[in-house]
Amino acid sequence: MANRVAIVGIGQTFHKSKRPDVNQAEMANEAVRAALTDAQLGSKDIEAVVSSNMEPFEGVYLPDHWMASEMAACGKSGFKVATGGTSGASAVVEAFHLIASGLASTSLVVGFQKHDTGDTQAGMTACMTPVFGSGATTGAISEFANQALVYMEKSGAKEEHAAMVRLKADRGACRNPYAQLKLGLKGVEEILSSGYLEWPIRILDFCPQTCGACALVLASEEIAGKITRKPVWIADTITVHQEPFRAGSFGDPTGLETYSQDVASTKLYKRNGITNPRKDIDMAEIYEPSTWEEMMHYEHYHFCDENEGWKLIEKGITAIEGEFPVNPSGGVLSTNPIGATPVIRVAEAALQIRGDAGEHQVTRDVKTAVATALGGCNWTTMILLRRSL
Amino acid sequence: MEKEPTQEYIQVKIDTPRPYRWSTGKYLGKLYKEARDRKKLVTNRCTKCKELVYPPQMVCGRCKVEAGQDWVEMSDKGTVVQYTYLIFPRWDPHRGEYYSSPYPSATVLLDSGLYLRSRLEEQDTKKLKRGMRVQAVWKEKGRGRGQDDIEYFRTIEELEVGK
Amino acid sequence: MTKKLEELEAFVVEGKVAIPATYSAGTVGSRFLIEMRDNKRIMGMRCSKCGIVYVPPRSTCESCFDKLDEWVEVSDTGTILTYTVACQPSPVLPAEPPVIYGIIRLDGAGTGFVHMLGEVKSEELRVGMRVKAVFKEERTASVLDIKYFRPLK
Amino acid sequence: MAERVGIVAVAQTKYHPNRADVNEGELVYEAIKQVLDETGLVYADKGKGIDATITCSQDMWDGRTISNLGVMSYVGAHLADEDKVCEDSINALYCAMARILSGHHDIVLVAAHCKESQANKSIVENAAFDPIFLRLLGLDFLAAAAMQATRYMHRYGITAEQCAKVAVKNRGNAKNNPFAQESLNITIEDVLSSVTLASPIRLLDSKPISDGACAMILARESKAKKLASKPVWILGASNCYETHYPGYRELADCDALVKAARKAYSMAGITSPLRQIDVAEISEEYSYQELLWMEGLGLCQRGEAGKLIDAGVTKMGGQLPVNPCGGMLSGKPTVVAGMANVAEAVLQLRGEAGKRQVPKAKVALAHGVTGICGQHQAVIILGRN
Repeated sequence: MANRVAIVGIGQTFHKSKRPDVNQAEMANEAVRAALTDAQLGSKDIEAVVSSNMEPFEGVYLPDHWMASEMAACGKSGFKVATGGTSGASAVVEAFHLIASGLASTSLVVGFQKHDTGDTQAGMTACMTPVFGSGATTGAISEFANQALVYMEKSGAKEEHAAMVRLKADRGACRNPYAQLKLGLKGVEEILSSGYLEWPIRILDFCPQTCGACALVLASEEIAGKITRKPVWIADTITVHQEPFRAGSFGDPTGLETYSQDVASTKLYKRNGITNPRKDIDMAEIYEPSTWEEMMHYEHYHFCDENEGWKLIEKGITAIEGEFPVNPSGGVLSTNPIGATPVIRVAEAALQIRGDAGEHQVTRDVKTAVATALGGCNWTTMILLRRSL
Repeated sequence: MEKEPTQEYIQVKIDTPRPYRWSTGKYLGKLYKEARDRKKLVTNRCTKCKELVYPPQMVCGRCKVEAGQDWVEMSDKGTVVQYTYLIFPRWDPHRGEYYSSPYPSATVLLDSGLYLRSRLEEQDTKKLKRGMRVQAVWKEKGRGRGQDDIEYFRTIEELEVGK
Repeated sequence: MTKKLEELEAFVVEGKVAIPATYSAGTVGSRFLIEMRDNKRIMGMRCSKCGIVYVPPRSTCESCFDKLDEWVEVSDTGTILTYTVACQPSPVLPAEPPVIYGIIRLDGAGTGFVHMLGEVKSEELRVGMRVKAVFKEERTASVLDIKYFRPLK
Repeated sequence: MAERVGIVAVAQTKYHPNRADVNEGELVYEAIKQVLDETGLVYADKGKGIDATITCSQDMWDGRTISNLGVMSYVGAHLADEDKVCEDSINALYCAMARILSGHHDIVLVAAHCKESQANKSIVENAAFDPIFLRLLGLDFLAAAAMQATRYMHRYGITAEQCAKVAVKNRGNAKNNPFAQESLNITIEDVLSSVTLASPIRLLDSKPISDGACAMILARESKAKKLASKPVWILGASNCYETHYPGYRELADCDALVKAARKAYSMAGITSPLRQIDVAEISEEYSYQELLWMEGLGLCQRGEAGKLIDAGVTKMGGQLPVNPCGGMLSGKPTVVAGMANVAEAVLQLRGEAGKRQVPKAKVALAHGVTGICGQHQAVIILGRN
């Protein structure tokens, strides 16, 4: 029988576009210290450290080695994982298994990305090698642009709905002390007058580039019982990768594709007795690099029926005070240190369960929450959290 | 956390490019050879699911079995399914410079059933539309770079067939 | 239906990944580099709990994980802990080979400082040799503001 | 107590200086195809086949962000669970082991690849050094290892001849290993007269550039017994980091390895490693490392490894043969090496190691190392019973 695993410490940096005052290791250290403080543990209490980061972004090979001391990893077990955007969630998954297996009784998850170092979009473009042809390497923004076009046509969503997603994100971000982009937007008109990055993706439809780190302390039931009154239990995790879509990585104009989000959520819900996600889960922190992606994900994660994602945003269902809040933290649209982003999703969902999210605590009482991540060519990792098991 | 602006922070700039010699592998190599020698795009059809595997590959990722060597020649005409165009130049990691292609990027559904990401000759974005018919224009010189041997797709005047 | 399998051949595509990077030295690293540039001083960071003096300085103690902020100046002379003579050309070497690397425990420091050695013949090198930093005339707040360490005469 | 984890199939490619004829996927599939054929397993949902895949590769070596994109089709990742570990591949096995011991997975495929030939070793390795204090100095793993070798030899009186003996032994052992990239009939004098790369490391003290892949299937005890007639059990496993900056460390010791070994031994019930272990596969990118890592592994006292090689303890027929396959010195790619060591250990324990078989091997040690001067160390203890 597997050991139960709880999140007992949560820490993140204040996320910013530039951090000249710290090197990458020191930045991660801020999150590690915050998580240890939150867990009321010392660095010596940690047995294993699992980290996540994408090396070509900062041009550091084995960054976990450079940063080992700052991540409290010296003399400890651990390794780094990388699966693209899902990296941070992969780290949570492996740290979870390390404890569930009994190989460790405490583990630290550290996700980080220092975007002022390199060129993130270029780093992403390099996920195809030139052997496949430069026509194929158009970068992430093009992928999301194509996807937005497909979604608009298929679902009837309008640019206004995308703007509403940004507005919701901004309202959350303005209440979240750690968020990067806090625009104080007044209404959708302001967003609809922002320029295009790549048709039809506006600057405000897309996530920013962020320097930041996030750390979690995971512990076995035995340890968790001793150190915290508010453990957040990792009830289940699931990872689903998939082949690139026939017509590009994210958008599907063909209607032929199965989405990893669909497969992952269907399995996860079935395993955990979730029949009506919006009822059985109290809130979600999802990985939405673009406003359009958020609306599509509502559908792929079965928060609503097909082609109805934009209606959730229109009706305010996913707002902080809504029936099913999604990304009250401001989400990826407000803060995106890629290696850390999925860890932040888990951290924010856990804070909601603890009731410690401060000004962005949702209205609904959160007993169950789900955190998701998006990476690779539409790969998915989901982590289900509960207040009690 | 905010530091006073007078503090001088040192930045260490490092821009050593990392050279690589990537192999196409055997299956993609076939596409390279046909493109170079015959200006033809070929790929293999999975012998199990009968779908085109692209780029050509030894294994069909969807069926998770060896795809076999049922080589199929692609038609050079197709229909634009999606397009997008760059507004800001972006850093191209493989060139090591800012790169702004004047050519819009499109997903073209070739008549032989393959979705292909390529560039369009038409630079006037007002003239771009989904469903427009296009034909591959091959490079005359310097072929041997696989799919990149197609310079771009040019717009052709013809009725949409079979749609 | 059995088709004769073709003999397939791979192509090799030569290319590169070139994404320039700008690394922040951070508050602690910047001060270290600026002191070398402006004052030709080598600064260390002392852990008041463990007593270890780190050179180069760091913001977290390796041993007790405490935050560090006690700056101390260390000597520009020290003792070689180990060394190597890199003899073969490599695209990353800062000079034509041979390039001599060493780890030097500076007087006053508790750790070894990794740098280059110069004005010395390979056969004269030995662990325990006393050396002194030679600073460049033109300094840019880089670890290379020290040209190398030379033997103390 | 949880069910044990068994290794039910292993496969390696023949290691080669330049596999330009295949891409990463085709390379790793050469190994994967063998383990699938051997077990008859297919990629499928829980209970019916492989539950998850752990891959191991490095973006910096592949020249590709998210390097597992290049192998995903070949490892059955479509609509399935996959993760990528970015250390030496022995850690991917550790990760897979956790997946099984946690009770969440029954059967896990692990696959690693690296094509050293397609990148520039010095440039890739230089990128691993702290960019503020170390990288501009132009260090690579060779230069750092050479400083470790100097320190180790100075501190404990290890001689260049003793290091050369490792090179002679391993390159000779490689003659018996069909997967080895190269085997050489060389003498100590040949090693000592080969060109110096970075003193004291000479050409024949170091490994050649190598391409290759390794694949393995791990399963929980009940499944393993059905899948293989001779499953090999993971008795203990651990890994450990130490600090990055080489000047902060005593390079002549290897604390990370001491800790990793101690943990793996305690899981496996090993108290006297030299006596209880029958064969060891140790990653030695440079000849001195086999000696230094033996000390870290507690196979002898600190500074005593030279005596062991002098006495022939680690040669074929000795008390504890080390690297019967020829080791990294005979050509094994970085990243893949640790898993290749496990694969060799499995063959030894199954009694299927052919001409390099160590008689009556019942307990084997496999070691893997990542980073500068052995900054990250991992140990797995395997047993037949």
